[in-house]
Amino acid sequence: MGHAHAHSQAHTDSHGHDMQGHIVPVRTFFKVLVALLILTVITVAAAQVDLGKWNIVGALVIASVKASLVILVFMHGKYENKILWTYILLPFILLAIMIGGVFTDDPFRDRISHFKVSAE
Amino acid sequence: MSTSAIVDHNVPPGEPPIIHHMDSNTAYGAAKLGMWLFLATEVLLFAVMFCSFAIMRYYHLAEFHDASHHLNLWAGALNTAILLFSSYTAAVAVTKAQQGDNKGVARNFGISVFCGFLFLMVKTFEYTGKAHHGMFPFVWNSHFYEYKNFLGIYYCMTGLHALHVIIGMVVMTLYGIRPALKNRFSGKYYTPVELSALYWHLVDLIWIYLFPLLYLVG
Amino acid sequence: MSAHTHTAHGSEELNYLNWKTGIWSWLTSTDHKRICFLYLFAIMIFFIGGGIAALLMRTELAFSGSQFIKDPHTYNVLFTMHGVFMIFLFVVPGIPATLGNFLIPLMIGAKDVAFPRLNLFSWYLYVVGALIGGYAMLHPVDTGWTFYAPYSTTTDTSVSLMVFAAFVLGFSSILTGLNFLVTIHQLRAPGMTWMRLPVFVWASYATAVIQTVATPVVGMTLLLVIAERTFGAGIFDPSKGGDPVLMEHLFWFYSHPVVYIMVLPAFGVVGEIIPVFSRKPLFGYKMVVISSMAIAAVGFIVWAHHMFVAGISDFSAKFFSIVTFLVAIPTAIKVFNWVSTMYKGSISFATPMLYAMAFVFLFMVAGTTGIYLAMLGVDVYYHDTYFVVAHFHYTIQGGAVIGLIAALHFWFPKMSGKMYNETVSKVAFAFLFLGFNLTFIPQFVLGMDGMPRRYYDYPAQYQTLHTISTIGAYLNGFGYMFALVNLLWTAKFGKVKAPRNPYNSVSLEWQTQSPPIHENFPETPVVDKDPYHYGTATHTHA
Amino acid sequence: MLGLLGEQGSEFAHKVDFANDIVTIISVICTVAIVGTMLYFAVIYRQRDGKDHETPMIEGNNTLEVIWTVFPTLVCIWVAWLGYDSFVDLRSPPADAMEINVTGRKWAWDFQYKNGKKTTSEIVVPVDQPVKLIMTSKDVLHSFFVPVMRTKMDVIPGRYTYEWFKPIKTGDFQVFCTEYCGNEHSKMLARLKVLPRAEFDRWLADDSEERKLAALKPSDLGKELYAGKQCISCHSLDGTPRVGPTWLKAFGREGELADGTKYKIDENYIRESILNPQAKTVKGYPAMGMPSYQGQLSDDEITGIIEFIKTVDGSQKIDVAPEAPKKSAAAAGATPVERGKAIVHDTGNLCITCHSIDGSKLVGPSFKGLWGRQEKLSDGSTVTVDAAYIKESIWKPTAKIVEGYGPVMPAMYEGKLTDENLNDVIEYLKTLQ
Ligand code: HEA
Ligand code: HEA
Ligand code: CUA
Ligand SMILES: [Cu+2]
Repeated sequence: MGHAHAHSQAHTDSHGHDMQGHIVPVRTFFKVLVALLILTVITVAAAQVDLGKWNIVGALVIASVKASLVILVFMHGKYENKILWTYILLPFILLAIMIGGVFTDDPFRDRISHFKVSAE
Repeated sequence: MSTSAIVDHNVPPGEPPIIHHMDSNTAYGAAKLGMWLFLATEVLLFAVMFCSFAIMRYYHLAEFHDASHHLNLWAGALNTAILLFSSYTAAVAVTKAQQGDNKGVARNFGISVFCGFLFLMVKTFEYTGKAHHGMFPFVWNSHFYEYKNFLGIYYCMTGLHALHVIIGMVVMTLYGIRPALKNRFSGKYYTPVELSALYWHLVDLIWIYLFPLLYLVG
Repeated sequence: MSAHTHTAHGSEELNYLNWKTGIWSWLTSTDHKRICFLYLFAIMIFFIGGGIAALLMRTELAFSGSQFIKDPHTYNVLFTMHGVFMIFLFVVPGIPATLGNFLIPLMIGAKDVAFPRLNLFSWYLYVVGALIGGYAMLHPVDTGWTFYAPYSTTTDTSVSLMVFAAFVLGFSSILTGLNFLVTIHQLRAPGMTWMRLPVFVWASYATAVIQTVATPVVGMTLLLVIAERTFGAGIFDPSKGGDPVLMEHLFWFYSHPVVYIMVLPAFGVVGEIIPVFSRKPLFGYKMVVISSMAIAAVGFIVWAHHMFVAGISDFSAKFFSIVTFLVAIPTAIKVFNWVSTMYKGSISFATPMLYAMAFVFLFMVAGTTGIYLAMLGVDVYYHDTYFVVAHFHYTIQGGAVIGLIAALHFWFPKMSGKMYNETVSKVAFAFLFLGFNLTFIPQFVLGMDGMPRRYYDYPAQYQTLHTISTIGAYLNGFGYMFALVNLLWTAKFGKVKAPRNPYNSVSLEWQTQSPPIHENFPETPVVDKDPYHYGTATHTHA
Repeated sequence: MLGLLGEQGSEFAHKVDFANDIVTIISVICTVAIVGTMLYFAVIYRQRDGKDHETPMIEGNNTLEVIWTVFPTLVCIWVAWLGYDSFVDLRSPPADAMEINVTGRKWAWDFQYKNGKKTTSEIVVPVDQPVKLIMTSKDVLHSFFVPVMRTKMDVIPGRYTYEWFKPIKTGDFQVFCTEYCGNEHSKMLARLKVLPRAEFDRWLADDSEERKLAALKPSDLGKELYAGKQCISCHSLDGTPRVGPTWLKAFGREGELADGTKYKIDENYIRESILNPQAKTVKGYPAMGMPSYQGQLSDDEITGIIEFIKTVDGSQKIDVAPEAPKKSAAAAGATPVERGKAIVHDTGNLCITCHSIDGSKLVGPSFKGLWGRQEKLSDGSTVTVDAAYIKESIWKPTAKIVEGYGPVMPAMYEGKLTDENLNDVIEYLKTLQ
């Protein structure tokens, strides 16, 4: 069996049969860069105003928008298939599970509650 | 066949290497899936930090708030801009590779690596500043004792991130710039460029969250 | 099953074992089958090491009062070493890195895993991790395998080195899992659709997902323990404003899923063995597959059932108790389907089948005692008693290790090209099975009597049961030794050549020669049938 | 039923045992049924002649799959409920439970009763009396396990956890430490003695040496700290609101925090409020009002304060002990400005707890630029800040309230500061422009 003999694998999950991934024009990247920088300015500005706990919510929302832009455009996420997306999203889902799970604990810790008695 | 290498790069420039157990399309898909899986593990590495940050912030809200004001906001913002820009050039490098423009790959990755240097310089400047004020591991000044929880997690997070910056720079140099200088890439073969860029974007992605959490809202 | 499995043009004699020789050809081999042996060799060292530690512990515990170990610290070191060796160095790489490596490419009709060099690199990482861990044992760690803070952040033993070793081992595990995922996605032979994958491959897939995404969590957590120790990061140590319970959360976020890393491949092994020796298709193939994925998924949301009395909120305890029961359901589905596979079969009792049937019994005990522990009010009593110890030895040993031994016997002809002696292996099985139950059934009773774990010494009232347990442990150890020596001896000196397909199995790995050639199949096989196409009568439904 | 867990010592033990019995029965039935079926198949479908016989091509059965998905689900729901229900009992101490403080340390258990009596490695309780253990640790994790009572809870440094039980029989029972804690983990045992009521009372009142050895009882220690650590300046004992909420009947009080969430005052809440006051702010009180006592109070002292708060029912009266003006403050510095500065910044005087010197708004108006400022008062009038105004504000803090602030400044400076001191303060304030 020589090298030249390339085996075609029947059920590969890579997209299509040409190596050509999607070519994104540089212009698109540039637009995204500008958007990212503007969003950065907005985050910094928003943080100067005291909005209580909305500060962190806002900051995280903006950060997530930025992250989505990076994944979708810079990282070519827009052009990827379902399987790849499963593994793109999985860590974020697990992060949410982790924080969610830990937060079933700490904020509800022993307020040395008497829930039977106080329910009466 | 008994002496075959697994990945044989002995091919005309621009052609994909010969891999003894799969064809080049499969290899491309495999490499990309593998890289994304690896990125998933990296995200989960940082997930622990984010989770700890959330809990520590929950317990030490006021302290986090005050302490984050001791960070240099402008250094952080500057670094954000640097990383975003370097991420942009890394993305451009992929397009250049796809178009067979090896010089473009080297140039754009070069800029990314340079930005990595800048980033690290700014970080070093921040760290030494902190150390000077006794807000640094091993040289704690008791005056900042109440900020220890914030600073502890700050150093863990940014330190780990800086390590990733360094790895990313090495990867881009070895697997992007060096082969590009030898005209290795073409529309048919640019896997290493894409993978290195993916890694670098991840470094950027993490920072996108670190910056507001650490410098802005605390 | 496959249309293209004629013998290669060369001689039958050439196979992956002999096509290159010399120790160096092994240490630099990227052949997945050889890497299987590298792993087998390495993990067995730690199995024996951990086993010896266990026997020393059991000897000390045989009677109340201090026996031959004079100070408790030594005992604490022993169970830490036992736990760390057995978990991180033996059973986690256990089935996945050995049989997973050997079988996945063979079963899906590929020449190798997707990234062969990465595969070898994983093994070297393992070795580095093992060496660091071994080195750490020079100033031995006494934290238990769970490394709970603040004990682990304050004890003056070499915890930092040890957890760093675990971190490196974790990376090895991650890379193995990643490799398998890509392999299964990309390298299936023509016609090998997802629903034609053998259940072992499915189980390995589920395992690999857990390995890839859960392991980084413990890796980072352990790095934070180092950070806490070296510069007082103040995250886990309460005296610095940290939260020790957070450390437990993060630890179990990995360490619960890790128990499915151990046992899922064993499930897969049982799912392979029972159809072959019953001459029947695997009952409810699809449900078995779905249940593997379901176990992996649900496994991620139940971690705090290890912490019911750790000072977590009552709300949290209730939540995690309820979700824990969800894992019992897919597991039950598996058990029922295995047993149903035997219905109207034509059953023969080769050694692997005996192990598989023993597995069903042992895992029933293991799983149902897991249910005790998932029940809130009951776990408050059982937590950190010998009941838990017995539970997890039934799951890990009765499940994962028995699965590994079963698999080693089952695929032994393929791996070594020789047939082992049935009588000897059945005697070994008897020792193993009886010894195992004799060791750990008394420990359930001890747990019910309230005997706490990690105790160097105990009140005299517990003595009888401990003595029985110790006797059992020796029998058990003897059984392992017998079984392993039998296989090792056969591999080296055995005379009986194994045929290509000794069990008349239809799955792909048996269709190539025994042992397989370097790149598995002379030509890429084309698959056109289900993996369990047994059953000679007409196609019917029960 | 089956008596698997041995003697039952507490009221809820039978409930735990019942859950344990049921799951045992289910487990045994399931295991016997499944393994039995397997062995049955193995026997009747075995190859008798060592040859494969014909087998049907059965690939599955949907009805069966449904049955064996639903059946375990139902069983699980039932046992989950049993576990849940018994746990609720285990976590619901009645209000009249007798409280005992438990401290774990390497490698012994210390117990302290309400009256100050201390014991080590032996805990004595009266029969038929619910007992609530309020537990913490001095070093690493431990866990307090009383098998006969069926209860167990980890003991964590820096926090309180609790467990409770109601003994139903007298006797002498084993206590284990069940969280690994180092070398002597297996020797970290204690005895639990359950005595008849009368005998217990006698034991508790016993004034033998232990009692004398024991220092103050915790609530007395707390009372001393109340005055000594300046809690008094912000928290009243008689219900009047000061800078902080009153301690009158505070323990167990519920209410709303500034961010709208609910709070209930318990041990951990108090501990947190002392060590990390900014974490939670009661609605209507200043957010940055209280300085942290982190590092200033030991665990025992915090426990003392908690115990003291539990006792505050209006009968206590502690007056601000008229202290002689602090020497340090009075003598430091040659010039009036320096002396004034020393007084203002003396932590004992607490001025800067509520008044900033950099213009930021704390509980009270900032000192920066105070002198000569026009202040709008809450009654709508305006005043110019001069010496008389400042003096009045210090002697009678609530006489005039600047708009936007609360009447919260304690009248605690009478007798503490002299007129001369005040003049120095005024000189200093003048410099803060
Ligand atoms: C391979 C390893 C493995 C496996 C598979 C399991 C499986 C399970 N484990 Fe176990 N467990 C461990 C390894 C494992 N465990 C280890 C190592 C520890 C201790 C770690 C330490 O502290 O050091 C531990 C500890 C542990 C605890 C914590 C105890 C404590 O410390 O207090 C709990 C609590 O819920 C638990 C529960 C379960 C459950 C519900 C399952 C389920 O997955 C079981 C499901 C299976 C079945 C139920 C059988 C089949 C079902 C049927 C046939 C249906 C009919 C039956 C019923 C409806 C009941 N385990
Ligand atoms: C894979 C996991 C695994 C395995 C296989 C075992 C196997 C055994 N364990 Fe395990 N055990 C753990 C995982 C495991 N254990 C863990 C995680 C803990 C918790 C640690 C902690 O608390 O931190 C624990 C704790 C633990 C305790 C509790 C200690 C305590 O709490 O104080 C005990 C006590 O009896 C015990 C006993 C045994 C025994 C007798 C065996 C025996 O079955 C071992 C038998 C095996 C051998 C004796 C090897 C013999 C083989 C040979 C000699 C082969 C020779 C062959 C050639 C030369 C080819 N173990
Ligand atoms: Cu204290 Cu174990
Ligand atoms: Cu678990």
